Amino acid sequence: MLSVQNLDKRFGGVHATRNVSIDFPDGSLTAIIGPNGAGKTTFFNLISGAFRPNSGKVIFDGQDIVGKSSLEVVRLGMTRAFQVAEIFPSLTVTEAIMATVISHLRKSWTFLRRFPVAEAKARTEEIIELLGLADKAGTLSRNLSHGDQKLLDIGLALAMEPKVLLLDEPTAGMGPDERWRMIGKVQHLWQVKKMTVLFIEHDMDIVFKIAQKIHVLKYGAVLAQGTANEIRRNQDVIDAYLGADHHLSAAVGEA
Amino acid sequence: MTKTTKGISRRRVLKGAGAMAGLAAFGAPHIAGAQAKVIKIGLPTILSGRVAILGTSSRFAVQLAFNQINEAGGINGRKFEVVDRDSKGRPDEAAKVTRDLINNDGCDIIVDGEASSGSFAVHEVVRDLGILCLHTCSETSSLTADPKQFSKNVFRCARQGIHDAVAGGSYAAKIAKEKGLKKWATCSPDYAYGRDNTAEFLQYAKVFEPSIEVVDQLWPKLFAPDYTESITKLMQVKPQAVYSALWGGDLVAFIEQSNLYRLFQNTAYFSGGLGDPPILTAIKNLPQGLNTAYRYNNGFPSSPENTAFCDAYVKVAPHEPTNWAWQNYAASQFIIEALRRTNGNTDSSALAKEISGMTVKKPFGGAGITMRDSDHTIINYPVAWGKTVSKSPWVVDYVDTEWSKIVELEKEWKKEKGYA
Amino acid sequence: MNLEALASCLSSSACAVTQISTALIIGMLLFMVASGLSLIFGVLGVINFAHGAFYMAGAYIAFFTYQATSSFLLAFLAGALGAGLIGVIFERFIISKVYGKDILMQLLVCYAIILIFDDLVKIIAGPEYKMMGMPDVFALPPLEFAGGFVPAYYVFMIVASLLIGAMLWLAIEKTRIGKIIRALAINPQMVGALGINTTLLYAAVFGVGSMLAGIAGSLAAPTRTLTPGMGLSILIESFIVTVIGGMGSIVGALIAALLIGFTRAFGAIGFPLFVDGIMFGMMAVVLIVKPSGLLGREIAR
Amino acid sequence: MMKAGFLRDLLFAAAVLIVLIVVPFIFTKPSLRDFLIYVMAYGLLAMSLNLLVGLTGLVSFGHAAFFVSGAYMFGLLMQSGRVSIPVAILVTVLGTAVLALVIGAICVRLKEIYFSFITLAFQMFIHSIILTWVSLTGGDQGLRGGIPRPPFFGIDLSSGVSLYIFSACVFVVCILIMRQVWQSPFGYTLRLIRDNPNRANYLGVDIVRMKLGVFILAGAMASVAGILLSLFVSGAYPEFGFWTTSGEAIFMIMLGGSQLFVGPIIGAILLRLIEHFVSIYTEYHGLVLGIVILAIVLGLRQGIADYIVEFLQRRKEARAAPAQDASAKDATFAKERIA
Repeated sequence: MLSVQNLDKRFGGVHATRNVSIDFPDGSLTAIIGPNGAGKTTFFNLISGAFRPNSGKVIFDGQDIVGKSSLEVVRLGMTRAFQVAEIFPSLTVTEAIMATVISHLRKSWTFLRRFPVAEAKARTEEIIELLGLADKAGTLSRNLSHGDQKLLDIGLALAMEPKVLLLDEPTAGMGPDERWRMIGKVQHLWQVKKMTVLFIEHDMDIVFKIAQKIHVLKYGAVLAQGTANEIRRNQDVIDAYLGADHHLSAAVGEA
Repeated sequence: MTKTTKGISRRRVLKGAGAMAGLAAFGAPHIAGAQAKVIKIGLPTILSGRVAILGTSSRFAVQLAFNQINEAGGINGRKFEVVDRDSKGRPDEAAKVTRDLINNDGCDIIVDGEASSGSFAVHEVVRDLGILCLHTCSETSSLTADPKQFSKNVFRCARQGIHDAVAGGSYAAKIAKEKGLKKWATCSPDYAYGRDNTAEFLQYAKVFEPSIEVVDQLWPKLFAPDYTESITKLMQVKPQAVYSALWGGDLVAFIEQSNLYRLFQNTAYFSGGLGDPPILTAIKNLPQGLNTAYRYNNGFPSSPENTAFCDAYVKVAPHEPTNWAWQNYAASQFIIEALRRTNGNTDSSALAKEISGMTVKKPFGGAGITMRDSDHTIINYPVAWGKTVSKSPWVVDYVDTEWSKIVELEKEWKKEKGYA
Repeated sequence: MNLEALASCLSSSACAVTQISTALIIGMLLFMVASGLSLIFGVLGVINFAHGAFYMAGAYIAFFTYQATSSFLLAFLAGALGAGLIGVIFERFIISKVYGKDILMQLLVCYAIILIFDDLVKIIAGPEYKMMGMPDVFALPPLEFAGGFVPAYYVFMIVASLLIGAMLWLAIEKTRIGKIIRALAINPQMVGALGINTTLLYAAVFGVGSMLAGIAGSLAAPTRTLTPGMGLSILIESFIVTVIGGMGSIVGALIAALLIGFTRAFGAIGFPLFVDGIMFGMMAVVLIVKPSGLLGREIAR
Repeated sequence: MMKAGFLRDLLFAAAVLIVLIVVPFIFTKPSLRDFLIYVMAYGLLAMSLNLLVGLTGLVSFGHAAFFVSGAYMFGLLMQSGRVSIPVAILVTVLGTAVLALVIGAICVRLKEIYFSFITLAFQMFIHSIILTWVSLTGGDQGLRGGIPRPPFFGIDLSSGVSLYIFSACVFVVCILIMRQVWQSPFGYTLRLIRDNPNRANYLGVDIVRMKLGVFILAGAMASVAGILLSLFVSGAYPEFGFWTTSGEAIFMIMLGGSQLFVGPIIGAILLRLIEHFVSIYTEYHGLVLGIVILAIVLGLRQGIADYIVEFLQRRKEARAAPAQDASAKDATFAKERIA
């Protein structure tokens, strides 16, 4: 479905992404991890068309999408949710999702009809149901709790019926219980929708629990890749994390 | 017509309740306070922004004229009330406030104190509503000279560009001949009045003295704060004489900034707008010997009427009369005299019939100013040119131009323009 | 269009000197106004549409002081400090209430101030034209440089503006307080966290910005006509300067002001009809190519 | 359900139209009619600008460019004497749309304040063209000699009453069109752009084209406002396209409120009423108006209509669910749905 080959990106003197090659099979759930500044978000920005790589290929659904604008990439079927929820503060949950469904249906230019359009209704309700936000459907986005805003952000991405979904730290800024609830939902969505999902995550417990495959980035390069068990035992990874993040060592210890 | 509908609507307003009351109550306080016998004079003019003095000095004059009549007991027992309204110099606003003055405040007569484009907007309104109107500040010739603009109830009581051009041209030609001024340049504000005024001046200067050659024409923006680039350009071109249609605050700045370069030491200066007391007194270092058209002067024409006008004016205003002041004062005299003749009847066609061809003595005395019957514009007003001196009365040695000569050339000009 | 005249002017030293000095005269006064605008925007993120009102205030205060004391020095100081003081008051009681609000609120507040100031001036000084007149010190014949003439007062004006601009630049780039102000522009929370009174600093910066407008006003008072509404006439040009130079950049304002000055001074000789079009054109091109201006940085807010 | 919304608006519009037409026959003073035409023209200008400001989050400082282009194109077409009024209106609206397309194609690529600046630059440019091209536009004097109004379909606009009724019809139709845009999927997509353009882009919204689309629409609507004003004053003047006119339109939006659909009209009525009464009593209307603005901005911190809607909403919420504290916050932006 998605395959990255020899991706390279420099910002002036900073070499943010170094020769990264990863395959993401169709329908997989993959985690991208790495210490702060490892270039995880840059990696997302490169494949979603926000930045243009200096070299390398991004093969999506059989075609190289390097050089396509983020808009074109979205329309091909790759959407993303953000580390800090990117939502539409003054719209209600229903309005925001329905407007996005309309965008997906390519009906954004419709002047002659009224807003809640019939053909978008079922899909909107389905997504809200899936997110578990039914009781907050009429709430303004900016009045949602932090966790619900993150959910809505993901819901907006889902409204585009993506083949590939990029999630940048879906659990950022949440308490421990909320994290598990959130990631449970992500896993559920993945199972229901049968999408290819990539997510960036800091919480190792979560990563090891749900990811089918894990890729570790450090200084923009792939440090290690494999299943949870392989990564857990990888000495490079342990070394990389010990300096910066003791959480991993705790996680390793527990396991 | 307006009278009866006004009465009805007022009663209905009083009865009408609810939300519409606010909208419909327009101007009601004014009407309520006024007596039915009062004759209302509407004065749309510019009271804010850079040319506010145009409006304020006009208003002083109109108020002065009608207060004098009120003190003398009014006309046929009817007194006058002047209602002024600021258009902020916006033509659409001028049209709107004029309609308001007529329809809402119940003004019987409009004295239009708008400049250039505003006066054309007012013109359309009064033509539409058939109210008596006297334009008092617009000097644009076409306002009355163009027969398409003619309306039987509308007059101009203001100097007209073409009259000034003939007078200025003949005066300039005379000086040019005496002093051998052949190389001329102009420096006028870049808008219709500035361009027309300058072109007409040059046209007649050349008629009277064909050897005049125009070496350069500069067009600084209207209301530009700084004229340095025009002044230094003039210094490069080195003309023997400069004509300028600059006026008001722009002219004050131009003269003072030119002084810094000593521009007038070697260059004769002819100004269409300098001879106005507030300008002459605002300039701190008024150079001697600048040539200027008459705008107003308390010593010219020398007559008891003029002195009386000036004395009365400075009692109510903080400065001497402006050009706009005498024009408005004269316009008021036309209105007053017409009302005298109709015994206070404010019907616009009756008044218009009286004003056509009327001559008023105030404010200049002598033979008086005449409202020409054929095109509803005044003649026989002072169109002299004089020279500046550094202290009061600021301009002396006025040289008159024969009105017969002006009228004759004006006729030819009209033919040329296709107006007659 | 008369490029021949332009070429011949450039080849004659008298003409070139006079026109270059003209460019400087126009440019430096514009620089004084625009640098204040730019400073306020750079640090406070506020587009001060009422800047012209402070220019007018400075000019009128200088005018009245000169009438009372006949001292140009006093008039100049009073104009500058008076405008600065009004600026501080305006900042404290009015504009600070709309910091961080959308730009329309700021626009509206400034519009209100313009309306109020114009009417206040009309009430206090009347609608008549006022002219301060040239102080005796400068009542000299124009100075001659290589055949070109520059009036003594304008020499003073150019030098004074340059000095003030240089002082401003040094204060911002080389002093401790300047460093704090630059930090304030980028990260006000951090500056506040360091225990520095940001409220006071904001007021001070706004005061200095208004003072620059007041300086321009009092420098202009001896040669320009004072009327209500005079602030409007310089507003658009100083906006063009700030946009071209880059909002927040003092040096950018200087470069852009001189650019406008030279365009006008030499445009008057070579292409008088196109001067306006060229000025708007430059602004449009800069906005399209580099929206933040020649030397500006992208706004963070 | 969707039809119901449109029908409701249609009924409401019809009611407004009837009131507009009937009122001057009850209060026969012509000045009320004048006032209403004036308010309709400027209200339409402010409403069209609010498609950009309130709906899309694009703060244009140069909207009067299209207002003035509408007035001049229409005036010139009518003065040419070759076309009827409906044809002239059609050509003017299309012509202005093309102008908006050209200007917008450049402007909408810029963000935030830079968008404001470049629209201002274009407006000044158009204003200076009007001043310079004297042979066509009459320069600073404006289009003189009046705008002819030949009768069409038996309608003669030279009478004050029929001009008024005509203006009211045009006004209501335009408002209805804008209302439809406001409530359409297009309108909601514009809200996405207003709230978070970056996010909208990642949700498949072509923000540049959408912005251009609404820019053209707003320009076309502003040209209709210009046509109404030029018919009313029987002329067109460069002041229509000066930046102060754009400023006034912005002021109307701010005074009334940008989030309530009819906010700008309320603002237009309020501003004109204030100006009308203040200028009757004092020539220092700038002083009074300035103080009123300061009071509104510093006191309410938002438009009057926005404030009232919010206030009512808050009170309702407080009464309905006193226990639910959080829901009071909902009220803050609930006006969106009411609008």
